[in-house]
Amino acid sequence: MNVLAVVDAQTLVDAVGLGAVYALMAVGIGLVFGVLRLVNFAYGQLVMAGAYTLAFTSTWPVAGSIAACFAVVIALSLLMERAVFRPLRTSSPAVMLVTTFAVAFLLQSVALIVDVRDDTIGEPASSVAPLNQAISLAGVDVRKVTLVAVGVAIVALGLLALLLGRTTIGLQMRAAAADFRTARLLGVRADRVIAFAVVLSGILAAAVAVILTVQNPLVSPDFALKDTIVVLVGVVVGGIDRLWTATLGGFAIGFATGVINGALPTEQTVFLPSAVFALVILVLILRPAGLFARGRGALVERV
Amino acid sequence: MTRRLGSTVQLLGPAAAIAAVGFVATLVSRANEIYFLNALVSVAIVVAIYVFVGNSGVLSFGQISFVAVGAFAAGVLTVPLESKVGVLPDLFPFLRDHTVGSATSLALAAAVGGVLALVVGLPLMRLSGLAAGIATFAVLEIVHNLLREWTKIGPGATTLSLVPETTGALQATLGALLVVVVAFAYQRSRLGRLLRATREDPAAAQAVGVGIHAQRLWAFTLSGVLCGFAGGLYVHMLGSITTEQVYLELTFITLAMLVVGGLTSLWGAVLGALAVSGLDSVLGKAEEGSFGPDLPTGSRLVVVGALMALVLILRPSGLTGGRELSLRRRPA
Amino acid sequence: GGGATKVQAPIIIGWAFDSRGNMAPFDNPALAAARIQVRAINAKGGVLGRKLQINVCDTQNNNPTRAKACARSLLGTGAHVIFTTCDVDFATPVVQEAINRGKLAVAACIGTDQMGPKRFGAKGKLAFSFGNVAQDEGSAMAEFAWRKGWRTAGIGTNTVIVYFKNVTAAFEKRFTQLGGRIVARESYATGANNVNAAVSRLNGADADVYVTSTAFGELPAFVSGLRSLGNKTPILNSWAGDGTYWNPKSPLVTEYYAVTYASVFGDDPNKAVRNLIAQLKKAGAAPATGGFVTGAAAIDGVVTAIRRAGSTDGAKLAQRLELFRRVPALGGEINFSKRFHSVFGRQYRVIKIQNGKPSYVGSVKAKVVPNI
Amino acid sequence: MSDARILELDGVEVRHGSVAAVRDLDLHLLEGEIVGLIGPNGAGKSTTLHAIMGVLAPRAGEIRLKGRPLRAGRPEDVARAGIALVPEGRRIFGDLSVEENLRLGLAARRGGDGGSALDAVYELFPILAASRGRQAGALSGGQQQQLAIGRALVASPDVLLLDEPSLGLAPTVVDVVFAALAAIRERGVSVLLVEQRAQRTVAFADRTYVLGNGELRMILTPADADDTERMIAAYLS
Amino acid sequence: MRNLAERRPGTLRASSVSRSFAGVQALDGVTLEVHRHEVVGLIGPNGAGKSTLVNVMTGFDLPSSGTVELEERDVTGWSPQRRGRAGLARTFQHSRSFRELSVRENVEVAALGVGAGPRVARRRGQELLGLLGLEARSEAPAGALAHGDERRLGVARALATEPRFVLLDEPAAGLPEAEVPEFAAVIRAVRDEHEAGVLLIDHNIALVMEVCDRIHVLDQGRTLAQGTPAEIRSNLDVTAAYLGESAVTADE
Ligand SMILES: Nc1ncnc2c1ncn2[C@@H]1O[C@H](COP(=O)(O)OP(=O)(O)OP(=O)(O)O)[C@@H](O)[C@H]1O
Ligand SMILES: Nc1ncnc2c1ncn2[C@@H]1O[C@H](COP(=O)(O)OP(=O)(O)OP(=O)(O)O)[C@@H](O)[C@H]1O
Ligand SMILES: [Mg+2]
Ligand SMILES: [Mg+2]
Repeated sequence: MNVLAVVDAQTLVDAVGLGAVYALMAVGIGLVFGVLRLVNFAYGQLVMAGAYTLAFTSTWPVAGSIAACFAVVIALSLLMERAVFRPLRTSSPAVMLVTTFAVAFLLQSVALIVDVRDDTIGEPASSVAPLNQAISLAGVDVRKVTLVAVGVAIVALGLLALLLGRTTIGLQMRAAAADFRTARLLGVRADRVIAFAVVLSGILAAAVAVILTVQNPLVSPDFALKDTIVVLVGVVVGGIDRLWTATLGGFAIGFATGVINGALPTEQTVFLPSAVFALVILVLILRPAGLFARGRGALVERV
Repeated sequence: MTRRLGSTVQLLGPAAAIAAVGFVATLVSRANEIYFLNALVSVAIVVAIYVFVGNSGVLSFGQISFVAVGAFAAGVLTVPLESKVGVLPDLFPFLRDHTVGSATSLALAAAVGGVLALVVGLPLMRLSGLAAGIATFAVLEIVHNLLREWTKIGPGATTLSLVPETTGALQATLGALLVVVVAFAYQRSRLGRLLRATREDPAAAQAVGVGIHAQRLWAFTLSGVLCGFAGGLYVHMLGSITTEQVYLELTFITLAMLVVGGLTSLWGAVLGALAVSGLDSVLGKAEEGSFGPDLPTGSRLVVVGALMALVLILRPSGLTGGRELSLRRRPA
Repeated sequence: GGGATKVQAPIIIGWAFDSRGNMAPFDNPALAAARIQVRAINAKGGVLGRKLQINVCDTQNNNPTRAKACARSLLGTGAHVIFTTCDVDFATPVVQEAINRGKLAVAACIGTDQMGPKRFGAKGKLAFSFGNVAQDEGSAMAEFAWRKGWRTAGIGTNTVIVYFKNVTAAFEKRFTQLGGRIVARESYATGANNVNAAVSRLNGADADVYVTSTAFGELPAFVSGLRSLGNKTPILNSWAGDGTYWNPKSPLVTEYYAVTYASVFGDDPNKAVRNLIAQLKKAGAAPATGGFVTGAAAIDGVVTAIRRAGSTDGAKLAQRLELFRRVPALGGEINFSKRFHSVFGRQYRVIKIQNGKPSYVGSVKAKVVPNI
Repeated sequence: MSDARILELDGVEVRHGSVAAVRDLDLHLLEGEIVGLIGPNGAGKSTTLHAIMGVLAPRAGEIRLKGRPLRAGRPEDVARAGIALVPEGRRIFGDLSVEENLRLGLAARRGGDGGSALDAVYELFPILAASRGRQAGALSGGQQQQLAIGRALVASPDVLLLDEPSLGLAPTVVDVVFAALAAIRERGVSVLLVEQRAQRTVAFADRTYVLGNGELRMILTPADADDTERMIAAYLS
Repeated sequence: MRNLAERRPGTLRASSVSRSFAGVQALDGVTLEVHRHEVVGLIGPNGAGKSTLVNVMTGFDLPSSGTVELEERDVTGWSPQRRGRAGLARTFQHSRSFRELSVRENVEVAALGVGAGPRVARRRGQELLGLLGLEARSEAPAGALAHGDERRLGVARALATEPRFVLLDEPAAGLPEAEVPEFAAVIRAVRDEHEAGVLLIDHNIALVMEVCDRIHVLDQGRTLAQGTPAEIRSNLDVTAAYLGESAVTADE
């Protein structure tokens, strides 16, 4: 295709980097959806909290700063699970989603208050900045952070696939997702299982926080907000019912954004969102269970 | 007889609440009036969303796009002719050369909202669950993108200014009442009841002859009409509008109002809109120090967010429990 | 009458501003500077024998309902002139309330040509901004680039707001008029996640200078994105990129230029400006960018207009303001015209950040305001 | 058969909102005993089982397992203490495979070899063995019922609660289920069996409680099974 | 035994219907007819394909091959709701009530769904709730019903559409034994008073034997036997595959 001819290797590399970060977020969102049937809109605010932690600790040694970031995000995830997700387990999906809006809104407002330094929006976080340096491979600049993102995404996905598919706790996670009450009736310690999944997704959020602040050092209250929305779209378009398809969806939307941006001349990109979202609608109409879902999959429910 | 009485209460309750807010709006200062108008317009928008989301059980993030086209249609059509060429030079000639009165513009806003909803709903109403949510979200994004970039139909990325400010206390009250009455009539109608059956169990509804697609499409279109109308009220209240004002934030806050009130009832929609916008206004004033000691700046948002989350956590079916207003308490 | 001893009612300036939202970084310093200027003027007896008084109202992140309520309550308390937030889109509800009541609407630092009849029709005659017109700013940046001997430029346009777009467009117009060449045009938008891609491609273009106009999170991403690739080409930004609050510590910001109203780094050539900064610091409101100057300049300008008109009537003030040619004000001379109700022809300070250290490196003025 | 009361309900009242679905219920199971629980629709049978499992909290009274009170609100603890339920409406995991459903039953199993427990179920219900890898949601109604029973059996509980286990089962399979219950009783497991097949239940169980409108109406013994009048009276009033 | 007239006012017919799922042949060339004014029993072991046949006949599933005809019209490609409006009603093996609606509304909506006006719907609702013994619960939300009551509601809802044919998938499951005779009377009333054709699936052999005019036996997706209740009862294949010894002896 001609479009591809316009896309140079540099664009592809950058697109893969963006795709990998989105894939990581997709795993985190998909994992919680997998056990709770809950679309966590506040996922971006976990990333934001991690990024602020990096900003506030940017005078610390890198390792300490990153450790603090993970600690804060995991603690916040657990708090969210305990205070919000747990009471909502039996609620309708709409209620759960809107509650996570409220939580997102709340966390963002808190950030607005916490971020009090002189009259500026945002805090620069730069302890992890060296990861932004590039190594040159065959004339293409590959930033270290891209390699990290791709590596972390692959490893995380692989481990999770093993966990869910091969282990008892993975099976119990899937059961708790499908029917929480019955799972408990069978003796599944659903609280622990869910907390476990939430912690895993928190770990991923922290990793995303580190990766995103490398390239976007200024942390503001709406940090990662847009990304979360884009990833959510990707996840559903890919197929949220399975971790694999959700992740692929996340990757695809990141990668596609990167490539299209590179391929189109500047002045023609203004209507790009319309084109992209029209495509999203088309895919959903043709394959409501997701682009990568097998057949029409879970949709043909037996009556 | 009692049933008739019961259903009257279901309409009169919300209507009385709206009338009360409208009445108070005429008593307060000009500066404070706007908060009451805003609450009434919020009621109109939230009830318009409820018509589809509440009755069908399908979450839509797209309704605000109908509010947006309604607002911009009503706005562009009422900017005074003498200023139009200067302020909106790129408009299509038929938009540039015509200006209508505010009342007409509301009707046109409703029509535009309805037509867009019908066109969009035709393919989209086949979807349910998250796929429907994301597809309707895509509609919001597309409409936003077009309104923001296409200067032949509006001001593009800049503010649409010079819109006559004709939504006063009376107009806002009547407008909100109109939307509530239509919503009530619909939910009592045969179509409304059939749609609610599809909400509870699509397969069983089909088995008794109810076409899911058709029923959802009706409601989606009606909701589009009401959203467009509410958008018209909105722009005539503010006198100006930007695409950002009828986009994500409004989508989230209105959905939150609906869910906080109680997703499945008209009373919930009305109560949620009044409660959240009232709370927001009061806290805003408190931040200013109107009630004794200042709240720290920004705490308004924190409190609103926290209270919304709290209501949903403690009462997931909303303040009204998703029930209509009734004289007796229904045994749980 | 014998009112010499009677205290005259003050002239009330109603100021609707955003204390914590997106516009806070611009509104707060401008307001703080204005307050100091008002105190100074009042100490000298005020204007037309009347004291100035600033009444404020927080629009709370420019929520349109709040903004309108603010405008109405300020007008309700008798404001003669209404000041608004520093973005014309956010300011619109307030401006319309004011001009519909025949009051002068002033913004300290709106940077587009929209604050005036272009946006508000006939009544827009009453709307003015003491910020620079973006076209003027872009043009001045081009003059500076040319003077530095830079002959090729790579442009990165942030498309998210009109002001950003206008600056780079004007730069391009003026730079090519002067004989420069544009070797790359990339665009990105705040929140669209494409700044890194734009950086990668600009890095591939061989230019003497990269020009952009941006703030927000994209600013450090743009700068450190290029530097971490080992690219040392100078970067030139508009007033949006003033200040060091956004500077990442690694890699250090270097070879970075921004044009602005005043240097906040203690080395501004104008003593009055340095004094004002000192006072702001004392008041605990040390400015992060040079934009604060516009707050004081706006007070100066409005006071001059009131003096010349002998009245606070909106129409009379507007008439006087349109006639402003090289009117002195804190931080530089002010020009308005029928076409531009925002300032043009003002002198810009150029700030350079080298190895993380900012300093004033000279001034520049636009010779023409290009049509874009 | 020892005389130890393994499970005991003492003056239990359970409400759904304002409706008292079960009132002042005394009921007990001895070790290795099969006890029936019958009654018209809405009598409160399922409610009783849910109260035992801790899904519903009794408003009054106490439920004891081996003399120790059970805490409401934590069904997983009840399950792990040795009570398994075959719930009304099967409640199998439709998206999981048949084998995965059975493996979930092992969650409450205390020790022992899970694998052999699965094999025993496969032997009892051959159709499950044939469909091991299939998605459970695709099974027919009766097949799902067999899966639900099998899932409770692999937990090897001390007390087995069954809510209408024969529902939707072909007559041949009903025989299999009743035979299996008789067999596990031999291993000392106590069974509380809710059924609509009144006559067969009364004949089969050691004792049968009759519930009506939330209250205990009478207790029948196998001898009453042929007393048609008595049986019908149990359902009326 | 009813006299089966030769000329039928209408027939619901599945002809050579097959349906296979990944690895499972659920239906394999099944032909079955239901005439109005008769009750046909459909029995067979678990997984024989009974529910699948009902799904195919009511449009919730598409046959891999074969056709479904409703009173001489080929309705194979019709949507469920279109068939519903054309007079084909069903219950579900897993009760699917409109849980948040009241019991009364559940029934009324069904009448509205096929085009009745509100007044007619209300009257029909009252009648049917009476017929199935649910009047006392009519204002309760359907989600709060006990399991057996919910199954009865399913029957009431199907009948509220005034169907020409009604397909009942295990309607008596969960009904107390003592109430089965009463329920049998309801089914006969549907045949005789509502003049509908009934296809009855149930594992309660006593009920099936008592109310059915004809019985069709499926096994592994194929027709194993057809005939009068007496013929089926004495069919050894059926006994071996489905009834088992105890059922035969218990009912005798
Ligand atoms: N979730 C609920 N909310 C409100 N009421 C309920 C709920 N579940 C059951 N009930 C009521 O409690 C009473 C007892 O119900 P239960 O399910 O225990 O009866 P059951 O004896 O199991 O009947 P069945 O034989 O039909 O299964 C009934 O009146 C029923 O309507
Ligand atoms: N959607 C489906 N996907 C895969 N297999 C299916 C599906 N629906 C039915 N089957 C299979 O088809 C076969 C027949 O199922 P069906 O539900 O028709 O049986 P049935 O005769 O109704 O049994 P029961 O008496 O247990 O209800 C079963 O093996 C079942 O697993
Ligand atoms: Mg029960
Ligand atoms: Mg079946």
